[in-house]
Amino acid sequence: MLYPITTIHYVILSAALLLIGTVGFLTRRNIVIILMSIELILNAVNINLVAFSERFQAMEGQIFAIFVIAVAVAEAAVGLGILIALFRNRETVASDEIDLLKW
Amino acid sequence: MNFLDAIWLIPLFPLFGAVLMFLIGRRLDPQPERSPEALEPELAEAMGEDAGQEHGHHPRFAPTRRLISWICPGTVLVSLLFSIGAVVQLAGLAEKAHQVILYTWLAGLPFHMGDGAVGRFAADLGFLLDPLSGVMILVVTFVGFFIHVYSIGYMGHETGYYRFFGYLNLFVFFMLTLVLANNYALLFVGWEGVGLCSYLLIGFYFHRKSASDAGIKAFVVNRIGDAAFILGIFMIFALTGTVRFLDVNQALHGLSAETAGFGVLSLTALLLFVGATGKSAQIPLYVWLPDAMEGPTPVSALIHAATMVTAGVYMVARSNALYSLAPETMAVVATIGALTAIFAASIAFAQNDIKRVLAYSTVSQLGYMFLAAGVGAYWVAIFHLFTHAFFKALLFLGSGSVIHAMGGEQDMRKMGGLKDKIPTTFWTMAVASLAIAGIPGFAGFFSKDEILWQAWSSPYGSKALWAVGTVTALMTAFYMWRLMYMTFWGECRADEHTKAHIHESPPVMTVPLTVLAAGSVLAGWLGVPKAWAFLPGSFHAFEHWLEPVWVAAAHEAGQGAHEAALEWALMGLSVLLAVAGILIARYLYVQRPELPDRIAEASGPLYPALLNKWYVDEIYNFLFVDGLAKGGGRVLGRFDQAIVDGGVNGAGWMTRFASAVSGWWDTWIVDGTVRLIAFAVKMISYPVRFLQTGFVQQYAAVILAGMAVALGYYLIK
Amino acid sequence: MVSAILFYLFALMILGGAVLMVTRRNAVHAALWLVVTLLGVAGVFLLRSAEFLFVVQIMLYIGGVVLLILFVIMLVNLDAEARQPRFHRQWLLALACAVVVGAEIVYVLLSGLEAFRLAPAVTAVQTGGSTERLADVLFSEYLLPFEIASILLLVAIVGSVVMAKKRI
Amino acid sequence: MSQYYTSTDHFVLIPALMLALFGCAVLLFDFLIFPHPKQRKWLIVFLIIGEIFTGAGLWRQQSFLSSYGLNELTAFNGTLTIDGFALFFNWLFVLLSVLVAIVSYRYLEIENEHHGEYYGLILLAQCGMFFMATGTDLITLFLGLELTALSFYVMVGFLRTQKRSNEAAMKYLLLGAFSSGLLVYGFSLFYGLSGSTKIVDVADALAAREPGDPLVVLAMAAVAVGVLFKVSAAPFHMWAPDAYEGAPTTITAFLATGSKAASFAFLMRIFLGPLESARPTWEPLLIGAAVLSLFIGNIAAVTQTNVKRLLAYSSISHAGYILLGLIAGNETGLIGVAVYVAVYAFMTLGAFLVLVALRRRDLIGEDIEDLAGLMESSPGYAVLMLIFMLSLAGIPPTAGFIGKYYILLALIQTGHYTLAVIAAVFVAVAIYYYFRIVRAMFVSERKETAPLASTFGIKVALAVSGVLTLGIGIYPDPFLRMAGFSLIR
Repeated sequence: MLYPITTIHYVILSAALLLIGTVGFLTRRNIVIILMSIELILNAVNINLVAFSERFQAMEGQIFAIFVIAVAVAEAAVGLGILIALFRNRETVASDEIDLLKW
Repeated sequence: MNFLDAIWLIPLFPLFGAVLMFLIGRRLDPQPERSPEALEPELAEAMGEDAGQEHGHHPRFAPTRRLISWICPGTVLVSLLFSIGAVVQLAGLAEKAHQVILYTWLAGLPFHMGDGAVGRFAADLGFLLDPLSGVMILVVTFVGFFIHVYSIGYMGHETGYYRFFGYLNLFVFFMLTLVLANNYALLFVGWEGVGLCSYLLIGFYFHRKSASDAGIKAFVVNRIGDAAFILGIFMIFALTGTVRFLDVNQALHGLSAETAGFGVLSLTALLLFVGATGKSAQIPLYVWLPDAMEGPTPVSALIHAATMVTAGVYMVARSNALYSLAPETMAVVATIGALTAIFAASIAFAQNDIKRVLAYSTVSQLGYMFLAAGVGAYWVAIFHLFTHAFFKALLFLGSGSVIHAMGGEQDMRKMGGLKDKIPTTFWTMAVASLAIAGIPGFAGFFSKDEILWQAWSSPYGSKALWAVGTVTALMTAFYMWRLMYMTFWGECRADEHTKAHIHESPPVMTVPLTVLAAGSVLAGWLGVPKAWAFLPGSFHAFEHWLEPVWVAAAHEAGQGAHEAALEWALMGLSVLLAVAGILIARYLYVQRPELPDRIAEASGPLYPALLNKWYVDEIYNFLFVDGLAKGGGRVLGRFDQAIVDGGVNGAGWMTRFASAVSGWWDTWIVDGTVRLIAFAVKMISYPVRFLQTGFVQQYAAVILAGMAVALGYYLIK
Repeated sequence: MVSAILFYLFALMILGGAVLMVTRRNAVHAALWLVVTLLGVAGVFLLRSAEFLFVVQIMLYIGGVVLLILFVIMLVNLDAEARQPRFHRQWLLALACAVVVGAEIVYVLLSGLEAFRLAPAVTAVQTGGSTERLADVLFSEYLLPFEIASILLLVAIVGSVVMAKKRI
Repeated sequence: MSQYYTSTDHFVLIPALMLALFGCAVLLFDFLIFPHPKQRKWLIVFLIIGEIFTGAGLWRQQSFLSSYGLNELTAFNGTLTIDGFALFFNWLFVLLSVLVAIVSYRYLEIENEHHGEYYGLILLAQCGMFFMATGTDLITLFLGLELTALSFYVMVGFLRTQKRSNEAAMKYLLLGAFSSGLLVYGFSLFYGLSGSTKIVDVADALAAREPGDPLVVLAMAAVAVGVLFKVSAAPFHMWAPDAYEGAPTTITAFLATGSKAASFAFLMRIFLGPLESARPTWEPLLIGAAVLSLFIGNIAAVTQTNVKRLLAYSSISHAGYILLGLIAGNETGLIGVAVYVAVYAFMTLGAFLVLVALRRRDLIGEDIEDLAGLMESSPGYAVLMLIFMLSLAGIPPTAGFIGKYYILLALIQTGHYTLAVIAAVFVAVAIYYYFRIVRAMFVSERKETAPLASTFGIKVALAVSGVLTLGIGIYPDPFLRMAGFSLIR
């Protein structure tokens, strides 16, 4: 079960990371940490992709992973930019304090 | 000129007028700045719909306004002339149906139906002129034209003149589309369009809150019917593979009637009928029509008496092939019709608002039409529709003239003795009242008598239906003449100020009254009873004219055993009852005016029941609203505690919600179904909105929960 | 055997780092634990012979993103923030959702285990290193996504400038 | 090794190239040529020129396809596919971008946020939409989706000094990133199941698996959550009302139409491609989402007072109708989806444009109350808004009816009678809230006397969407033929 290491180990590892990222996203108040949780989720995806890539002995997975990283970087940059704009107007980065829009 | 191929132009003329009004109407009729006093809502309310006509400030209007008075009635007149031309040419054809198909409007892809045949739901932008639609376009354009003319006088001092005529023209356009359509889908276009225009016109006096409420009510109730109607259209398509009237009739022709029980044909017919009850104000969807009388009086005359509300009857007659195959649904139609007739007539007994009496009378007369249709006598239904259009339009216009004379007063208890002051109005209204009461020689007599005879003799009819109809005839005569006696006889009960201003309306209003009065007498002579066989054939023209429209099965119904002696006897009885009704009204309201009050006192709970429209609205209230308001509030409270925040935001909303509930509670004492439905929707709306707390991670949690449910569904499966 | 031990070591880094990141009160600490996780992921990339990705992970992620995050934390950090609750009021509900989905995912993965179980990685005939092959494929077959990614990054730059700059 | 960047590749890529090129050009010209704020509206001219070039590219592709009688033209080793479907949606995007751009300048000036980046982002977002509709490779589709989404995050938050706009952007970004994380997780499983990122290969690999394979289910569920989020179908809709309300109204219009249409194109590329073989598996999921969307969208809209929010809920319910067409899945249904998406775009755009015109200095113009008496003050706008409302409510003879008609017809053809009845019932509910707007315009007293902020651009855009909404309703034939061309074969 634990040895040898096969693709499924990576997939389970990835699922666990996805779960932790999701929990972080869902429970933390600080938006910066929520953004970090998104990074965890995307890293989980990358573990998957790289593991499959190795399994198929093909490069697509790795290439996909590069693009996922690019997307993660872009999202982080824009997200942090919006966060700064938000902080400038609201003086808070707590997720449960931004609820002007509702109902 | 070949008018037959130009029938597609008939609806377009009024559309042209309407578009013109929306485009340049505001320049032709610049809105004058309102004088301060007219801005006072209470004053406007107090002066009623004719506010500002006789008293107070007269806004000065641009001279180009006269152009509107020419254009809009003019377009309807052109349509009228084209209609006459087309119908005359139709009469010369051997095959009494002429279709003009412009292009395919809704293309459908072919698909296999249940029986393996390939259907193709294609609806044309096509028009069909046959005897039935011929009658309808004549009624619509003729009555429509005179009501337009009348409106020139009636709305002369109102602001928003161009809007009014624009809506009115738009309405005529949609109504003509409705009756000229050659398929159900296009009929539905007109069906929705007239609803929209009715809505806009009811709400025309938007400074009255009740008017805009009534508009909403009308629209929502109609929408309930429409949902059924559109499903019915799709059912027809599923059954026959087409929606064109002629093809549908042909396809249904071969089928045998569903006598075994309530099958798919009956369901289809029933769905269509539910649509018709919405538009034609039958039980249980009648509640909107009396409220619709908040609109200007010409609108009540045109839309809520003469044309739009008869669309349901027209549609049922149009679908006669389908109904003939569904005897159970026909029984439903006849029963609902008869019940509506007597029920509405009983309410009309005790109403004191002149327009409300007429409104309930309209509901009642529509019930008659459905009674006729339900017993398979479609031509009689259309005949009554035809005669009713004249005398009911006349009654409304006349009442408008009375209200005009009384400076906006609508309460009959404050009228009286107007006979000599407004003679033209009086005489024309008297003609209409005789007609609706069923006095021989006037139009209403012929059609109503034929309905009663068919109810008795048709294979679908029964003695019970006849009895209900006959009692209703007595009641009709009574309440109509109650109205006449209260309004025109006796002492004038108005205050001095109003009394001084009573005057006859200008000719632009009285001429339409006179023309319609002539119609109310003459229209009936097109369909005299069969017992009057001594008259030449042209007196039986109506039935003969419509004959090509009905498929054979439907037609047989009208040919019930014909015993002249029996027919004479029944006719005599109904005339006797009509005269009795008039005499009772005369006795009670002219000779012994103190009696009605004493009867009201002596009758125990009956009179208040009538006065309050049988407490229908209150019953709706008690059954549903009370329970919902209180129970729902409690459920909501618990919901909020249990779920999500339960916190500050929720509490704030609950307060607003609770106050909203109590606010509605007040208005509901006088309101029924629609508010109930609206309320029910709102009651569900709030919890749904509560889920949206504005808290971003809760949204994410819901997303995840959605995913959990989806995955769980597959894992369990 | 060595690779297995390394795998578990990296897995521990990844999951441990992630759990600590999610639970730390102080955002700076959380960011540092994120670095641990990212390093673990980089190690996994190395294990799976994705050397280029390993470099990208270290340079771009740890060098770029985490730095950016730290900057922002410094910029917006409020002392008050650190004293406030870590989790919001509904965290239990949210956690329940996440746990249910997680359980389902793991169940699904385990029941679909066969689909992924192949022989342990074969060493294929490799012409040149993994990075070289990657470049080869990336700039031929995946040229288009590469170009799209460049536009994506342009949008990200423009977007973050528009959002964060006071006057534009 | 096959040749890369062939002439075919170039030919297929031209529209996207033009969009990217002009997008960058607008960003550059913003400070190089038009430094003065007053001159910024000239950027719209550049945007339109860019769209003309894009359109020319599309036109050449279309005439190429038809002159050789081809169904599709693939490029970049099957990464991009130009077919009727892609062309149909791309034409729609071109039209929508132009209309949104020409109404924006006065609005942005009033909001004090008139920057050149706005127009650049519109073009770049459209570039992303191009790839969403044209891509047939998971990576390309994903990047296109992200490119669109990122541009929209920024545009939603474009009113940087307004709290509501910040908040909307933040929420949209967080949830968008989360959902696309799930989406790409699903994609990674697709890759794991098939060993390829090409949609055809994924489709083959999935078809080879037995129905109900748990891994397929997991991948499908994850992808479905991501995609349904983008099209704002319930229960993944919750970002939509907030983002719509907080965003600048012009961007709300673009988000509700362009982004939604692109997301549906994306959804159809995935669900009619790789997941077509798994139809029995995803059908219940989509039915659930569709019915829930109809319910939540229609019911929650009833008590809204903010028109933008009301339209957001209405757009959720429309997503439900479109999904129903996908569920029916026959030819009628798929044409119906294309028809509905386009028609929905025109009428929703029109409704939002009226709100744009209502935004005046010191007057937000988003409440239903703000529309009171519009018929008295500006009959033209009121009648147009009436047409859009009728169309949204699905009343004939407007375009909205044509869309609903096709969806209902498809449902009945494929025997989904229950769904047809549910759809019909919610049409009846919908009338209630659309008519609250009509009621305010036509049957209430005028409150506001300030003239509308109407510009030439707004008038043109309104005229276009009004003519389309009414024209398609009255004479749908040419439009239907275009939509019929868009079937994925």
